[in-house]
This record gives sequence, C-alpha cells and structure tokens, in this order.
Amino acid sequence: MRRLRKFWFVFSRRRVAVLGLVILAGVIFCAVLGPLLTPYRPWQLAGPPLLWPATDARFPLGTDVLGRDILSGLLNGAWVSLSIGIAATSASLLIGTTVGAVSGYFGGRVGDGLMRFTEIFQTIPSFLLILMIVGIFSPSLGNIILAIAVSTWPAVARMVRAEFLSLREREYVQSCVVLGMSAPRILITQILPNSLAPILTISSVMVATAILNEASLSFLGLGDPNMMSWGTMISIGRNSLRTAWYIAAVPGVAIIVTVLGLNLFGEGLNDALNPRLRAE
Amino acid sequence: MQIAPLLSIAKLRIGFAAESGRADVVRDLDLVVGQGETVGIVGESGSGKSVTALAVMRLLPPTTYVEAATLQFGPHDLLNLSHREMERIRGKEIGMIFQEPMTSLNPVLTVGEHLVETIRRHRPVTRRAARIEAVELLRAVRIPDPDRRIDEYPHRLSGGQRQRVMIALALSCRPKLLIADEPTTALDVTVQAQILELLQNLQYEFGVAILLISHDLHMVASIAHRVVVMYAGEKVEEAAADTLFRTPAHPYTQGLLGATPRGMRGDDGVCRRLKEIPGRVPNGWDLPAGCVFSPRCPHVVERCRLARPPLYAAGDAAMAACFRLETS
Amino acid sequence: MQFLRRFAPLARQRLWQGALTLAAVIIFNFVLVHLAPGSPVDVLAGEAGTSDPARAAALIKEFGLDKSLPSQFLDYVSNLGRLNLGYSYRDSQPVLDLILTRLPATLLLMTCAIVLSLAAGILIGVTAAWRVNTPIDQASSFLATLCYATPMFWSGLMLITIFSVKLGWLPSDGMRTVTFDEQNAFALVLDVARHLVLPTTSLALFYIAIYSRIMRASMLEVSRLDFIRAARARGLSSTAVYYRHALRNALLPVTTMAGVQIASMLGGSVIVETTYGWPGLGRLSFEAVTRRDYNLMMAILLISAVIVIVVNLLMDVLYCLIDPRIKHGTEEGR
Amino acid sequence: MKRRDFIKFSTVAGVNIAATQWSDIALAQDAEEPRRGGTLLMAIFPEPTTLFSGASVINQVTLFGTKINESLIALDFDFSMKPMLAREWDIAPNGLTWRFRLRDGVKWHDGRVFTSADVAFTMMEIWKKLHPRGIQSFRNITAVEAPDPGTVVFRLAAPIPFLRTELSAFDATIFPKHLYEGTDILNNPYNIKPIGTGPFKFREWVRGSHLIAERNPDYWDKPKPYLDRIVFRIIPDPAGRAAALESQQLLIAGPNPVPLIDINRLAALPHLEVGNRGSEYFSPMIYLQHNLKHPILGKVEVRRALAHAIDQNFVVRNILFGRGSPASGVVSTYQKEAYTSEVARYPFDLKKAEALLDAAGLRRGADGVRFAVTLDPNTAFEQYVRIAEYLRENFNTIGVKVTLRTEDSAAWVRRVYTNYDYDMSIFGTVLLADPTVGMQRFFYSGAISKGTPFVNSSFYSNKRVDELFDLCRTEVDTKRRARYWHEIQRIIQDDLPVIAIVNQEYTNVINKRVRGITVSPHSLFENFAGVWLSGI
Repeated sequence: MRRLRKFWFVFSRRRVAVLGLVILAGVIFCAVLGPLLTPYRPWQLAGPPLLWPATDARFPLGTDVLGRDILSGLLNGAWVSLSIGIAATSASLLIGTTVGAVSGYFGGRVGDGLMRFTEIFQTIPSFLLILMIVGIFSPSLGNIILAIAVSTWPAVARMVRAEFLSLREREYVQSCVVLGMSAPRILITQILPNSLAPILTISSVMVATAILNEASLSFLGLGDPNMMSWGTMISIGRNSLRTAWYIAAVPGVAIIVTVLGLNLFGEGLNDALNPRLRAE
Repeated sequence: MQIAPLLSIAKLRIGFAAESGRADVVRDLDLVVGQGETVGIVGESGSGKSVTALAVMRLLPPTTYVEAATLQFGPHDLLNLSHREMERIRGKEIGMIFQEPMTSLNPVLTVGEHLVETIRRHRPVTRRAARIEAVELLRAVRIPDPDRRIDEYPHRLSGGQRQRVMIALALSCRPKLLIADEPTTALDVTVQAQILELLQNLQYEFGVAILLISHDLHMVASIAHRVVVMYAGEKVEEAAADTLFRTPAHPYTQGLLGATPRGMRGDDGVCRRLKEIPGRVPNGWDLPAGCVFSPRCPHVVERCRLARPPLYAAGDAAMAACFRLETS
Repeated sequence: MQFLRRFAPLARQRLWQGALTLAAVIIFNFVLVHLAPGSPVDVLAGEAGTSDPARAAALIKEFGLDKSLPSQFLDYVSNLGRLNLGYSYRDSQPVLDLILTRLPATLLLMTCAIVLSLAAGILIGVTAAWRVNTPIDQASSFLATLCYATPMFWSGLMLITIFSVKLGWLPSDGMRTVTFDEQNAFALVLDVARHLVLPTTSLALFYIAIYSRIMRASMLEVSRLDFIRAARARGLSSTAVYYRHALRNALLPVTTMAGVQIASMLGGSVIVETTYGWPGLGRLSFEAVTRRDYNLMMAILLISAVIVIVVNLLMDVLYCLIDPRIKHGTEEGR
Repeated sequence: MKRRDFIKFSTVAGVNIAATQWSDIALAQDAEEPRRGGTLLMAIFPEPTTLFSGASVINQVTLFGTKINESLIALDFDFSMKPMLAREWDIAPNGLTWRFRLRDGVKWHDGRVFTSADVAFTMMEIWKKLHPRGIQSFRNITAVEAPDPGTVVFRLAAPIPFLRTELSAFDATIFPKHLYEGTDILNNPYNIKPIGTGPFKFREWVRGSHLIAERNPDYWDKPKPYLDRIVFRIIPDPAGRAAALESQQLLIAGPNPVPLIDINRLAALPHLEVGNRGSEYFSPMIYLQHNLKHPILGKVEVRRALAHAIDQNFVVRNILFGRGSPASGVVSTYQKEAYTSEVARYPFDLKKAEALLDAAGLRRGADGVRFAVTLDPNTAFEQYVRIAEYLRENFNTIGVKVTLRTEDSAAWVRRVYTNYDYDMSIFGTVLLADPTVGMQRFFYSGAISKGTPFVNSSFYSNKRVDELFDLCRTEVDTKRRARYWHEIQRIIQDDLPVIAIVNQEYTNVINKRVRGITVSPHSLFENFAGVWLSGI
C-alpha cells in the first residue's frame, strides 16, 4: 500500500496529470454506462434529421443527416474507440514485448535478425501500412485491430529491447543466472517487472494513437460499418460541413479530449513511475 | 607586509529558500583576498565552500538568497550590481574554473571558438587578432602544438588539456581574481601537480589573485598563502598556510590533518593508524546548538554546547573559533 | 573534403542497412498485397460496366494474374532491377510515370510541413524553456498536447470550414487554380503557395507539438550542464549562452526525432492529401488500395520506404554537421 | 456518407447523367446572341482511367469522350433523331436496312478526311466487339456497307427497335479507322489522347489535377464551338466540389456532384442553377436485390414482408433530400412507353410485415430476432450506404437482424457478381431509354454470367418473363411491345427478386453564366458545341 500512496503523492502533484485521469475516468464512464445514459441506440433513427445541438431537449447534441442522436453516438463511440484502442494496444504490447525481450536478452544474431525485421515497419509509414491492411482485408473490427497492432508493435519492441539490454547487465540479473535460473523465468520474474514502468507509460500513449488511427480509418470510409465510432460520425458529417458542421465537429472534440486525457495521464504516469523524478 | 584587499567579504550569509523554510548553507563568513594573493578554502563537501565561490560570481540559482555586510570586489559592490554590470565583471575581472573539465567545454564548439568568443565578448578585438591571442594563451597554459589544437573539438583533448583550456579561458581577459573550484579533483595525481605548477606560474606571470577551493588540505597548503577552514557553513579557522600546518588551532583542523597519511608520521617515524573524525557533517536544517563542531569535538565541554565560540586570535594573523583559545 | 572523408564510412554503413531493409520491405509488400481477396479485374470489370466474362478472362491473362505467385514475384523482382515498377492496370500507363507525376506534390507538401514543424516546434520549445514554469510555458505545453491530440483530418475539415468556406481566404482543394491567362512564374508560385497553406498546417500541427515538447525538454536538460555554467562564468550574455551554446546542443535530439518522424509524416500525408484533394502520392496510395492496383500499391510502399531511408540518411548527415563527436559511424555522442 | 463516394466508380450500369432543368426564364435568355471565347471549368470525378469511350460506358470517360468524338445522329427531347455526322437517313419499311448520308467536308483533328469507312470500321470492330452495351444491342447488325465515302448502310438480321437511341452520341461515337485499324484497340496509344471530329481537341491530361479539351478551329459546324477550351477539373471530394462551385472555380458539375444535403442550399445561391434534365434518358433507380438462393430470402412472402418495411418517402425526404421519387416497380417512371402502375403495391406497414413473417413461420427467437442476413451496399455513392443504414434499422424493428458489410468496389463486385457470397445488396442502376437495353439484364435468366457485374445475380428465372423479353427484343410495334412490358412488370412485382426503392434524380449544378446546355436529354454528355459563357 505504501508504494501506492507514494505513487499517488508524486502523480497528484502534477495538476495536468490529474486532469488527464479525470478525463479518462469520464470517457470510461461514458463508454461503460453509455447505453443507460440515453434512451436511443446509436444507429436508431430517433428524431428529425439535422437538428442543431441544444435546440431540442430530447437531443442535447442534436441529430445527424438521418436523424440519429449524436449524444448516444458519442457514448457508443467512446466504447468503440476505447475497446479498439485497448485491444490493439494490448495485442501490440504482447507482440512487441516478446520480440523486444527475446532480442534484448539473447542479443546476438537472433536479436539483430529480429531488429532487422522490426526495421521494416519503421521504413513503411505506419498509417500507410494500416491503410493497406484494412483496405485489402474487409474493414471489420478484427482487421482494424490487427492492422493497428501490426503497425505499432515495433515501437514497443524497440523500447523493450533497450530496457532489457540495460537490465540484463544489472547485478541482480547476473546473480539469477549464477543461481541457475532458466532464461524464461529470469525474463518473466526478474526483468519484466522492472521494465513495467516504461511499458505502462507508453501504453497509454499507444491507446491514444490507436484511437486516432481508428478515427482516421473510419473517416476514409474503412471503418467497421456496424460500429458507430467517432471516426464514422465525422465521416458522416464530412459532407454536411457547410450546412451542419456540428455533426463532424462534436465527435472531433470527443477524440481530442480523450486523446488529450490519455496523453496527460501518460505523462503523469511517466513522472510517477520514473525513479529519477520520484526522488526529487 | 600589508596587501591591498581585492575581494573583501564580511558577514556573508547564503541559504536555500525551500517550501519548508529557509536553510542557511553559509553563516557570517568573513574573507579577504589581497591582490596577487592565493587564498585557499578547505572543508569537507557540504561545508559551503563551492557555494561561496558561486555567490561571489552570482551564479547561484534564483531559489537561493545571498546577504552580506560587504561583498566588495575592488570598486564594485557585487551584491547590488545590475545583471548586465555583473556580466561585465565575470570573465573580465574574475575568472573561474570548475571541477569537471570533461563537461565544462561546449562539445560542438572548437577550442578556438571558445577562446575567440570570450575575448571578443570583453574587448573590441577583430576575430583574427583574437585568434592570434588565443594561440598565445594556449601556449601560456603549456598546451603542445597550439596552432593545430586551436581547431580541435573538446572531445579530442584529455582531461588535463581541457582544464588547461579552461584556465586559458578564465585568464583570457587578464582578470584580477581567478576562482578555482576543486580544479584538480577530477584529474589524476601527475596531471594535478602540473596544473598546480601552471597556476603558480600564471599567478607570477599575470599577478592574478587566486581563490582556491578544495577538500584536499595538502594540495591547498602547497600553493596557498593563507588558508581558511570551513565546517558546516562556518569559518572555524584561518591562518597562514605553514602556521596552519605546524600549529592547527581548531580541533576540526587537527582532525583533518590527522585524517591524512602525510600527517600521521609521528616523531618516532612510526606510522600510526589514521584517525577519522566520528559522526557526520550536519546540514543546514538541523544545526547543533552552540559550537557547530561540538557533537564531533574530542575536547567538547559543556560551554561548547551552549554558545557559539567567536574567532579568537591563535598566533600571528591566525584565528580559530574555539573556546579553548580564550585566554581570559 | 574533410567532412566527406569523415562521413563516408557512416554513409556506407547506412546504405548497406538501407539496402537490407529495402529487400525485406519488397518481400513484405508482395506478400501483403497478394493476400487481398478481390483482384484488379473485378475493379476493371466493375469499371467498364457490363463487360462479358470472356473479356474478364482476357484481362486476367493480359495482366499475368493467372501465373503462380512465385513466378509473379520473380517477374516483379526482375522488373524492379530494370527500374520498371510494372504497369498500372487502371491508369493504362507505367506505374513509375504515375508516381513521378504525383511525387513532387507530396515532396513539396512534406518539405513545407517539415520546415514549418521544425521551425515552429523549435521556436515554441525554446521560448517555453526560456520562460519555464511561467504561464507561457504551461500554455504552450498544453497547446502542444492539444495539437498532438487533434486528428489531422478533423483539423483539416475545420480549417476548410473556417478559412475557405466562411472567410473564403484560401482555396480548399487541389494544388493550382487551373486558369489560362498565362501565369508568370511568380503568379504560379503564389497560387501554389495559397493552396499549400492549409494542408501544410494540418500536416505540421501534429509534428509542431512533438518537436516543441522535445525541444523544451532538451533545452532544460542542456541548460543544467556544466559548460553552460562555465560559459556564464565567462561573462557571456544570457542570450549568447542560451542561443549559441544551449540551443545548438539541444537540437541534437530533435534532429534524431525528425528522422524517425518522416515515416509517420508520409503516413499522415495520406489523410491530409485526401482531405484537401492534394494531388500527391498519399492520395494516390489511397486510390491504389481501393482500386486494388497491385503494381501501384507495391510501388508506392517501395517508394515510401526509399524516401524514408534517404531522408534518414540526410538526417544523419545533418546530425554529423551539428555534432562533431560523430565520426566513422560510431555515434559516441548520440 | 461513406468517404469512398469521392472515388465514385460508375458501378451504376451504364451512365448516370442528367440535363439541366431550365425554368422558362432561362430559355428566353438563350435567345441572346452567343458570345465567343472563355474557359468552361467543369468537374470530372473520379479521375478516368482511359479516354476511349469505344470500350467503356463509365460516365467520366463518356463525359470527356463526347466532346472529342461524335456520333451519326443526336436525340431530341422526344427521342427523335437529329442530324449529326449523318445529314439524312432512310430506314427500310421492314427495318432491316438503315442508310445514312454523311455530312461532307468533315475532318479528323489530325487533318485526315472523315469517311463512311470510319463508320463501318467503328461499328464492326469497336461497337460490336468491345462496347459493353454494343455487344448486345448491335448483335443483329450483320454487315455495314460503304458504297461511297459519303454513304453508309447497316444491314440487320432482325429489327432493332432501340437502334435509334443506341446510335446517339452516348453509346456510339465514331473513331478514326486510320489510327485504330490493325492495332490492339484496347491498348491503342490514342486511348489516352483521343482524336475525333468533334468541336474540341484533346490537349492535356495532368493526372490527379485536370484534363483540357481545346477548341477545334476547323470544326464542320461553323461558327461553333463558342468556347476557347473546356477544363475538366479532377476534384475527388464532394464537399470540395461544392466549395469550388460556390467560389466559381467550377462552372458546371454533374451528375450528383455535391453532397445531396448541400443541393438545396446551392440551388438557393443566386449564381447557381440546379436541375435534373437528362434523368428522362437515363431513368436512374436504386435497387435492393435479393439472393434467391438464400434459404429464407428465397421465400417470396419474406421478400414481400421486407418490401412493406421500407418507407420510400423517408428515403426520398431524408436521403435524397427530395431529389427523387418513390418507385412503384422495377421500371422507371421516366420510361413512359414501358412504365405501368397497375402492379402489386407494398405500402409501408410494419405491422403487416411482421404478420407476413409470422405467417411464413419465422417466429421471433428469445433475443427477438427472426433471422439474420448480411447487406452489401455499393459504396460508390453515399446515399446507397445511408439507405443501407436506414434499412438495417427498419428491418431490425421487425426482427430481421441485418449486418452491414462495406468494401471497395473490387471486393463488392467479386462478392455479388462472382462468388455470389451475399444475401442482399443495394446499388444504383441506369435503365436508359429502352428497358431492353437497360433493364432486361437484371431479370433475364440468360443474362446470369459469373464475373460480369450489373447483371442478373439474384438467380431470378421465370419462363414467362424470358419469353416476353425475347419478344421485346425484336418487336417493332410499340403498342405490342408496351403490353409485353406491362406483363413483365406485373410478374416481377409479384415475385420481387428486386425491391425497387426509389427513382433517383440526377442533378447538375450549373453556373448561370453557362448557356446553351439544353440541347438533348443527354445534357452534360453532349459535345458542347453550342455552349457559351455570358459575360455577367
């Protein structure tokens, strides 16, 4: 418990980080309790189309071209974006950590080989890769998550490899080797826990990037058509910019706020978990 | 012989203003450095010696405060100079060199660029003239083949050479005072000797006063005319270098001398075990009442814990802050 | 000459790495692209309305889609050797010509975006560090995070709504107004510039945020180093210390990051070019994907990889220029 | 709006065009004297892949092609023939011989003289062999004779009632024999820099940016053309086009160039005119097609129930924004000869739909779902996706769980027309003036052909309907042909392999400075010889 209090002490000192946490909590609240908060389903043709926000009590944020309630779309979008973000990030973390750990700890030709493989993903622009994958395979939820994961795990791999390379030299790891501990056990029980801090920090930024990528995909028309995500809402509103620009603006603000929250939270996390800063 | 005072400091107080209140790092320090004189300040780390130097140069971070009765350097009252005037003094009137030569030079500028920049900062000199002068300076600090070295980048020079460049930089505008904050600590012994010898020659050549700060008593004593011993932010003893060695008056100085190998050879030529001073240097927050050295002083008496001893005379032009010297 | 001698070994090492990566990219592309369910003939068939099956079969034969994948790959690699990136089914012209017509637009957009993002990023970063923990600093950091969080297409839409639709100051589409009163060079440049403003801003916003944060952190880091205090001890004015000493050293991490960001910026250009109808490679890549134009897709992935490798090499050169400690490929200082 | 509409392929069968609907005032203005000069800025989207309209019917190719290459005859608004490259013509009473007198003094853009040999070559080598519609509609033309350079004679094995409309500029533009003969026509270099006899010559094609057609100084119909040049600006994004029209960087754009939501707003602008002239020729419609091999959709009661669950007025009001009308059957109201309204009707009635489904034994499950289907809308136009989203909701309320699948055109064509891996699909189609050319391919069992898009992929085959189609193909008497059509419509409307959702209007947005557009039902797909720009 003491570590938690210490963590909270450092974390809460940065007002901005707390703001991030509050935003994140709000988004999660909307995502989870969304359906209970509004009477309409996101796709439901609930009212007259093209209602401006704050003109009709039933639709506080107005309705889109087909009369769908934007507020329930927003809440549902929170669920979609967060779930895609988290799913893609965890997949990416899984692949990235394993590759990074293996190539960091064992090094040598295997390590370099793996790094050469991750380098491909550095040279191919990430969004272009996502576009190609989703464009080629049908744009379903699974494919979007796969595409984002495939294009972001190399960053994790590189970071984890650096962590493992440095931690590998530490005495306590050497002593485990001397004790005859098997390599996987050392990796999982010794080195991984100590590199959790940077992994945790980068994961919140990755969720944010995944949400941005998903929104861009939906905007280009490559989102999952049965999922009312924020990107889809913006692409629906794209053509009515002149007459009803709020349809595209409102979900855009939702994306910005969420990504902002995630980033601020990530910064707070970084300071709180980063030993050097914690000492100050 | 009376030396005209160059730097005179009276009742100097320096501290850090943290949220939990103010903590004095240096209290009531009096110090005078005469023209062409070399004064040493000795003390363990945390005794406030480096802070004092930085206070003179006004390079302390804004979270600190510096108060003094007098902080006079020649005609200048260093306490109240404006920011711009202080910049005029630094480098021109007072030069300074630091402990870490490896990181004291800008890695992306050549040695020559450093020198030319500093020279032209203080004197209206053309770039080409400044460069010639720079080569002369490098030769003065005994850097081999200065014509080629001037275009070298810092990372290609050794520690000793870089410290020589720092000295050249500090003396580039013929300052009246050179502050050397632990100049040889990071260097190995052989190079240390060369640097010290260089400092002495330059003092003779340029007539510059030197304020030498170090934790190494013998190194300071070897070239300083007068030595001040500081402990936990206070001056506990001041004396001519040789007097201090022969008859250390303050128990802390005796302890310091006892803790160095050279000092331990007894009259019978037998080396006795090194004596170390028990306890730890108190920091600014929890200072002991009375004499600041009392918790660790072997001759401590009740009075020491009650009041702070003033500076008593201890031999000619020497003083120490210990009640035992009080000849009532 | 001295610089070249110093840089040559690093260049050789980088080019060798680049070649290896490029080979890996080629294989990866080919595999990825050929996993696609639909085939271009469907597109062409779809395109030409009611073409009959015989014609569809002819198309498959003509474009070699009936051959086995390995043989298609061999053809592809051998063509690559002869810089023939294949023929675009859809646009009835060699892919290379198609890309070369669209490449300049993307390079122009990206160069402007890089210049703008570096310049603005460094400026904001330096001022934020100079006035650290003052309202200016907090505001600029918050603003930077805000720009970082803004999706490029959304900022694009909003900029179009404000500057093009409502105010009508700037065009919302394309690269040039196609008119025929012979434009002199200056008018042409001005015209393209007007078209360039919004797309460059949209693309650069994201990177201004990144560079300003890195620059600020780097400036604060460098300002604490010894040689800065030594410089001030030599009486150098605070601006001289700040700009000549601190800034140049603080630039190092930014140039490294700039190299890394090029790849993602090329990805970002896909979105910006689609939003603004900018006739560049980004939009072409999107069209290639939807048209399932294999050769074009592979060529674009390849060209993008080449661009990234070349630009990274340039960034290394820049880095060597700034940081003398780098020599013979051993990056001591980095 | 599905973002991909900006890469609109005309996966609509044939062409979707419309002429401008002029109010009477506008017609009066035409009486003014036409003015020479000026550049007409026109939108073309998406970027064409070739400019050879001989082997392609997608609208952007024909939009450009009709300015360069001309046809034998043009159509008046009542679909009667008007002279073009053919001065006059006579048709044998039995309709098996069509003789055309060609205009003399007509030159190709490269200076060579236009002769009957060019017409013969184009008919036999291009229209009959390569043109997607020509292959079917000109099948009965067995020979083309060119007795002298000024005369060409078509010999027919059987009468072709719709030959009149097929020979118009839209489907049958003539190509220079001296440039195409003996070459691989599909890859002929002139396909991307066409040579014709038309009022404009090809000048430039900058990929991703624009195409330019320059004025042809020695055009046969002096003093036309009035314009100096036409610049076809490639603006892929509908909102971009709307902005360009507003800021007069575009003077003319169609069909359906801007988001439908913006149409009414643009119509209100003083300098713009929005009309749907030309829908008559193309009679565009939006279909919901079922895959009859699907176990549940195979039952006709299910299809009838679904028909009752569609409120066509909602679609017209909220998706087409009034630019269309509810459809009573699979034939468009514009095809006056063939259209009949005495067919089975399925008014919007959710209760009835549920009753029909219950009657068909499809009870609601525990989760309220009777059965689940997938729906593949074509993504060329935003409105198809919006309609799919609307149907998903309505079908949901009557217990039919719909999963939407959107993919680009390649995958859609493969799914619906090659692998038949679909349950329901929504797409727009153009039925043209004559149903035999435009509509038969969807319902004629002979038209089922794997891999060919926009044909019968619902596997609908009805012996009686096939017979009637065969009769229509050669029946010259219009009354009898109409009777066949009426019967076809009644049968189809009972079987409902396809539910026709709406007649879609194709609107053009034209700047009021542009004059002389209204020449024929093809509107934008005319050669623009008579078009000029007024100075206001």
